[in-house]
Amino acid sequence: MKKVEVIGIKKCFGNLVTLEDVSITLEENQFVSILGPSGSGKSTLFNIIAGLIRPDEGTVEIEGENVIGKTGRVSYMHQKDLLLPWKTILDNVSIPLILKGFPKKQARWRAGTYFELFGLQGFEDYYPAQLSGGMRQRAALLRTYMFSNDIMLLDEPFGGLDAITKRNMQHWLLRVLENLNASILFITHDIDEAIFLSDKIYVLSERPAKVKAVFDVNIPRPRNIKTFTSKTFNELKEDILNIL
Amino acid sequence: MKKVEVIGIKKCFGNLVTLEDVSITLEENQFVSILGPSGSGKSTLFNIIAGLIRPDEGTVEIEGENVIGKTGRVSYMHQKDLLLPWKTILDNVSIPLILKGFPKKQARWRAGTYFELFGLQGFEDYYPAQLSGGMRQRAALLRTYMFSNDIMLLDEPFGGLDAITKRNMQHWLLRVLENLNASILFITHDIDEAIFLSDKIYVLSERPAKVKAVFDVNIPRPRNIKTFTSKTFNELKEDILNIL
Amino acid sequence: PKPAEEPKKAPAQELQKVTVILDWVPNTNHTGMYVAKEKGYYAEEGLEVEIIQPTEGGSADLIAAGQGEFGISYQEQVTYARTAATPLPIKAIAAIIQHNTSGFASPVNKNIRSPKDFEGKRYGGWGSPMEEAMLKALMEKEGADFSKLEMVNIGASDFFTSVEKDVDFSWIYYGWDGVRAELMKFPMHFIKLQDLDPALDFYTPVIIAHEDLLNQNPELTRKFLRATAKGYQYAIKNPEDAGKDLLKNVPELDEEMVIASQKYLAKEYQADAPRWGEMKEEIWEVYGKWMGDRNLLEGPFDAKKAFTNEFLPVE
Amino acid sequence: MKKLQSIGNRLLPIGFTSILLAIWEGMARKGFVQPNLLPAPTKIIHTLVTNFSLMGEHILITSFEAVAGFLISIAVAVVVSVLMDMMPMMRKTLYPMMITSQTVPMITLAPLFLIWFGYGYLPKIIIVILVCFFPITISLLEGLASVDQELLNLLRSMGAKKYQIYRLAKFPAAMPGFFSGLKIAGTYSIMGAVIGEWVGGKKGLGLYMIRVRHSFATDKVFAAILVITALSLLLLGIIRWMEIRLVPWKKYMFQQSEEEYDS
Amino acid sequence: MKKLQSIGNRLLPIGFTSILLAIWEGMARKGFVQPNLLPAPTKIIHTLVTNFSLMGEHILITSFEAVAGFLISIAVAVVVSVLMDMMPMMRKTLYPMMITSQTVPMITLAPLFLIWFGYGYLPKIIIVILVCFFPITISLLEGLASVDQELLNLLRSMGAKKYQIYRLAKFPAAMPGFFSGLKIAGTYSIMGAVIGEWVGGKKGLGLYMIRVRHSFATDKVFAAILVITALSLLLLGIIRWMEIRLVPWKKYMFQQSEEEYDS
Ligand SMILES: Nc1ncnc2c1ncn2[C@@H]1O[C@H](COP(=O)(O)OP(=O)(O)OP(=O)(O)O)[C@@H](O)[C@H]1O
Ligand SMILES: Nc1ncnc2c1ncn2[C@@H]1O[C@H](COP(=O)(O)OP(=O)(O)OP(=O)(O)O)[C@@H](O)[C@H]1O
Ligand SMILES: [Mg+2]
Ligand SMILES: [Mg+2]
Repeated sequence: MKKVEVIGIKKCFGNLVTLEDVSITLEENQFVSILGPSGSGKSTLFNIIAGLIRPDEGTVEIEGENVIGKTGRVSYMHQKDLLLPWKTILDNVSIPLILKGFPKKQARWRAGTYFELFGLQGFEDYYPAQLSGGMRQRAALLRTYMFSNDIMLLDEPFGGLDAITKRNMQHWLLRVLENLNASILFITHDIDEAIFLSDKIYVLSERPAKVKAVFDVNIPRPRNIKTFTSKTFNELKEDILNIL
Repeated sequence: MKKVEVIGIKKCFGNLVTLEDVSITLEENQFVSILGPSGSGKSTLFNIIAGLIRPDEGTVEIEGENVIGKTGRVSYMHQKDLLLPWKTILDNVSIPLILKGFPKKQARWRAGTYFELFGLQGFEDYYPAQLSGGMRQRAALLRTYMFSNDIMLLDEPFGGLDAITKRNMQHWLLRVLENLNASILFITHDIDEAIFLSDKIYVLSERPAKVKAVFDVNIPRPRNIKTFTSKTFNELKEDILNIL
Repeated sequence: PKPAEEPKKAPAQELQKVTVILDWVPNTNHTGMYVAKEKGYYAEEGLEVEIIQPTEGGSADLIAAGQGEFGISYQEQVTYARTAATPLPIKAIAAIIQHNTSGFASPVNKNIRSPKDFEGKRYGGWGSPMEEAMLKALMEKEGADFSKLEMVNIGASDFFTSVEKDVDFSWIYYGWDGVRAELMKFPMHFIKLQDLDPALDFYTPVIIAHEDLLNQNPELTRKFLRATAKGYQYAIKNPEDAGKDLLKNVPELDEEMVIASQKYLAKEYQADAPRWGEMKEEIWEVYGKWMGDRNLLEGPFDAKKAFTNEFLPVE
Repeated sequence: MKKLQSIGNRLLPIGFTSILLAIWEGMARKGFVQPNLLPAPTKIIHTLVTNFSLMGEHILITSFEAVAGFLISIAVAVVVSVLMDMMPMMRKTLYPMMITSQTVPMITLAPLFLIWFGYGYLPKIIIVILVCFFPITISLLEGLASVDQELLNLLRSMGAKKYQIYRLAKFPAAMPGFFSGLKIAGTYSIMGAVIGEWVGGKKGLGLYMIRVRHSFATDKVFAAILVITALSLLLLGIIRWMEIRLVPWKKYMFQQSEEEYDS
Repeated sequence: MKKLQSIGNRLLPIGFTSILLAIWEGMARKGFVQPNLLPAPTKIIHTLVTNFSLMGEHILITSFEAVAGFLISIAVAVVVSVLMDMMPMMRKTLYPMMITSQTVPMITLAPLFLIWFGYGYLPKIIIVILVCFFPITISLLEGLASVDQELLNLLRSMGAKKYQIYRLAKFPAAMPGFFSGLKIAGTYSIMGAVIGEWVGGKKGLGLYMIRVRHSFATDKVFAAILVITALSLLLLGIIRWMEIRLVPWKKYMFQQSEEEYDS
């Protein structure tokens, strides 16, 4: 079943045509990555899917329902961390639970159990301004995870992380997905990451962005550190580099 | 001659020991990268060198002069883009020139000539809020470049860029360096990038951060796309991955 | 301007500047001065008079501070000022209206005909401690219970507005509010103070000056009063035309009211006195004692020093 | 579409105000409110028109006092708040004094004002300054302190001098707050001048009002109030117009800006 | 070190104020200022002490009016500004009316107030509300609109309801502005009550001042002013204390906060 179906989206800002006829499909339980030049319109596309921006043309359907201009249907991790400066990290991360109606104490407790996994233990009571860039990003990712919707839009979630932390998070994400039944749209600039995680990769062109190519990633799951050295992996990487 | 010499720096935030006995040397015309886990204290180290934060222990010397608490001696590109929201991109980028005393018109003209190189042409009169994340980062890098001091601190300048743009910027940076006589300290999470650009790589440990290892990169310059596949490159990469 | 210290030998054609500070809004009490100004009486004396409308609460402290040569005040205020903890050196030099035309007014339906009827009513005043003493004295004299009177401050509101709501009666000048009531055909009871107790027939308003000015520059005071008296004389004889002179300077006032008030005051300015402005020591004495008896004064009051007739023009 | 909507947007407040006025008029005509307390709107307008020539000079004088005081307040507020922002000592010394100065009910000081500053324009202008200076300074101060510390560090690290930091970062960041202070102050400035005239003098709308009230001409009092309101709204309109000119980035940063500028 | 410095920081303003007071005292003693215009500080204090019992009731009444009006203003301002923030139509309708209401010099409406609301507490409280409501609402409105649009989008995308968006983002973001509005309003509130009493009534510091002025007891007038100032500063102190409690993140975001909280 199609979780998300984006059909013929066009979006202009003033005279600037950002997206031109972009169509993307996300099936249930799929992991789909989007690669594309900086400024091509990837974040704009996510904003449209999340219902925050209205496209000039085209439709977005989630489970068959038109969701243009409708919010609340997907978990969305923005490119900017967008942590609330007036709340501690723990309170920031508890927000989705509180919005879901959990009592405050329980929300904080539940969110708190994930701090170790995200490498944030000990920073529960820090304000965002007191964290490093990468830590803020991890907090934002944790917040998105707490929202735990079956559809997640992740806009460069591992952008500011070091190789090790990144690798850890990627593995964790894969593991989580196995149990979670989630469908994920993922923006990244890291081709390795895209291949390692995805079932399908869309490559966007320069502005005005169109879908330049779609790759199916036929690497069997579960994947692990060896995946990076497999033949299929390296062939696919070469193909993508050529397209880009 | 030693451009920057950091000796035995220690820095705590409250009870949190962030840097513990960190020493780093940057020679004239050198390119030195710093790798380290997220939240280990790399940005804090830069803030100390730039004179924005005072360390609890240790000294920082630039060309033999103690610069603790003194600003204005280095070009510093922060991890956050820190563009002024009330100025257009062109005006934002012209600031260093204006601070140097150029008349406004001339500053704008000079800064304007670089827009194409940074992939920002056509966006001169946009406000930062109208740009994509990667574009903001490029604008921040351009602003740092306009300050064109002989010592530059770059904190993850290519963090949000796609592979192609990143590759282009890296090559451009190498070319610029050949002509510019600049000494650069560079924070990145991308090991390839660090090796490709650097003469020396410091690897920091987890918090409290110490220098865990130092690698000299003995790959001859000029470097190019082939460098990535060279033997020295891959050996070094392996070494670093092992340390991390 | 402080012309008190200025040389007296100013040449005839150069007019000496004199500032008069009123007690409140310009009104028919002040007409004589506007007449003197308009008809050139001041100029004839070599004076150029500027008339200033002050803040609420009169001119006594301003005159004491040397902010103007002459001011408009009331006998009660002069008495207070001269007996304050730090006495103000001011003196009354002319009574503008010979008898006290003020009194207690109330809408007819309140049925207030004498101080006895004040019982159980609400009085709207302006917050002077003297009011309380006055009402207390009047009511006790008629055997009424003062504690049954409620007193509120009505601040800037006028009589007609305040009696709309909770207030039953208030203290007015007949020459203004009373005339207004006549014009409006507003059914009103009026209890004139001078009818209740001769001690209450005090001078209100009066012209005052600083003692230093009177000592150092008596000639200026004489000139000023000569012209002013002439102005009031004119107003007594030609109320309508005098009213026009006032209106010329203060066009914001209501013409019909000014003329009507002027006609009423024509009889009152001088009344039974031998000349306009003359004051009797007895009245100062009696009312001063009346206030003193009621513990309204902080210091001893010397009536002789509080006023003088010596600068008034002799016929 | 946009334009049409914007017209629609204007209709509502106008309609609402019209209804209120109509009710008032109706009540006045039916005699529910006494004309000597609250005259009918039409009566007020009529009085305004017929008396306008008489009020002309008063209006000019009051406007002059208000505008002069307002402009001086801005200048003083800018200087004082920059000093206070730059020097903690200054802030600690001036802040309590500033606050104290605001807590004193001005009317009680009226005689002192007369004695110190005479009967001319000066005391009125000073009262306008006392009224306007405080909200502008407070808002500006808050705005100057609201800049992201890292942004300031960046500029400092580029060798920006103090004045450059103010020009590039602090003033622009303080602009929204500054303008909200200006709006408060602008609203009060004409009223400040009117209260100042209460203190005493020879001309001005304040004196005019006292005089016409003394002749029980309530319609004239309200005509003067109408003029005061109109003058204040005019001043506010100018401030708003300047805000749009001087804070063009506002609409890219914050929500709702568009609508607000329409109104 | 920190502590020592903080004491040093306090010394300067105290020292400065002391010098001013000393000059005033000296001038008064030497007779440069007339005691009936501006009594010496020691005289004022002395009067205050000896008259305090007499003033007690007046002080209580004025404080009650001011605090009641202030609290009601806050409630009304919060409701109105949220309504205006949520509904552009509301904003367009109420904003001009609010501004208009502020431009009317209250003293001129005094008689109307008396007639509508009598001579009790009500008209005073209403005047305090009219004085305080506006600065709070304006600042709050500005603060509510100053939230990063993207942050709101994020919350919306997480399915936050309107009231949750206000609680999580808009109110906290508006806090600094709200408190600067509160400070302005708090400063004016006692004064508003005093002016209200001027308009008419039976008890309160405003009436006390009128009465003592009528008997030329300038020292008592100034003693009352001193009390008014002290009450206002007390109220401001409370507001400040609440700000530190309620906006703890401020010091992590903005510069200078540390020093300011010291003071
Ligand atoms: N509010 C806006 N007003 C005008 N132009 C905008 C606005 N938002 C985005 N744009 C433009 O749309 C284009 C695409 O922006 P977007 O943020 O979607 O890029 P992106 O693909 O996410 O880039 P990056 O990889 O750098 O994050 C950019 O050129 C940007 O300038
Ligand atoms: N103002 C502050 N108050 C308290 N702690 C702080 C403050 N600034 C930084 N820290 C702490 O110092 C540590 C190092 O932060 P820093 O920003 O230097 O990390 P980093 O190495 O740059 O990380 P990243 O790669 O994620 O950017 C973090 O744990 C952070 O929480
Ligand atoms: Mg993006
Ligand atoms: Mg960092």
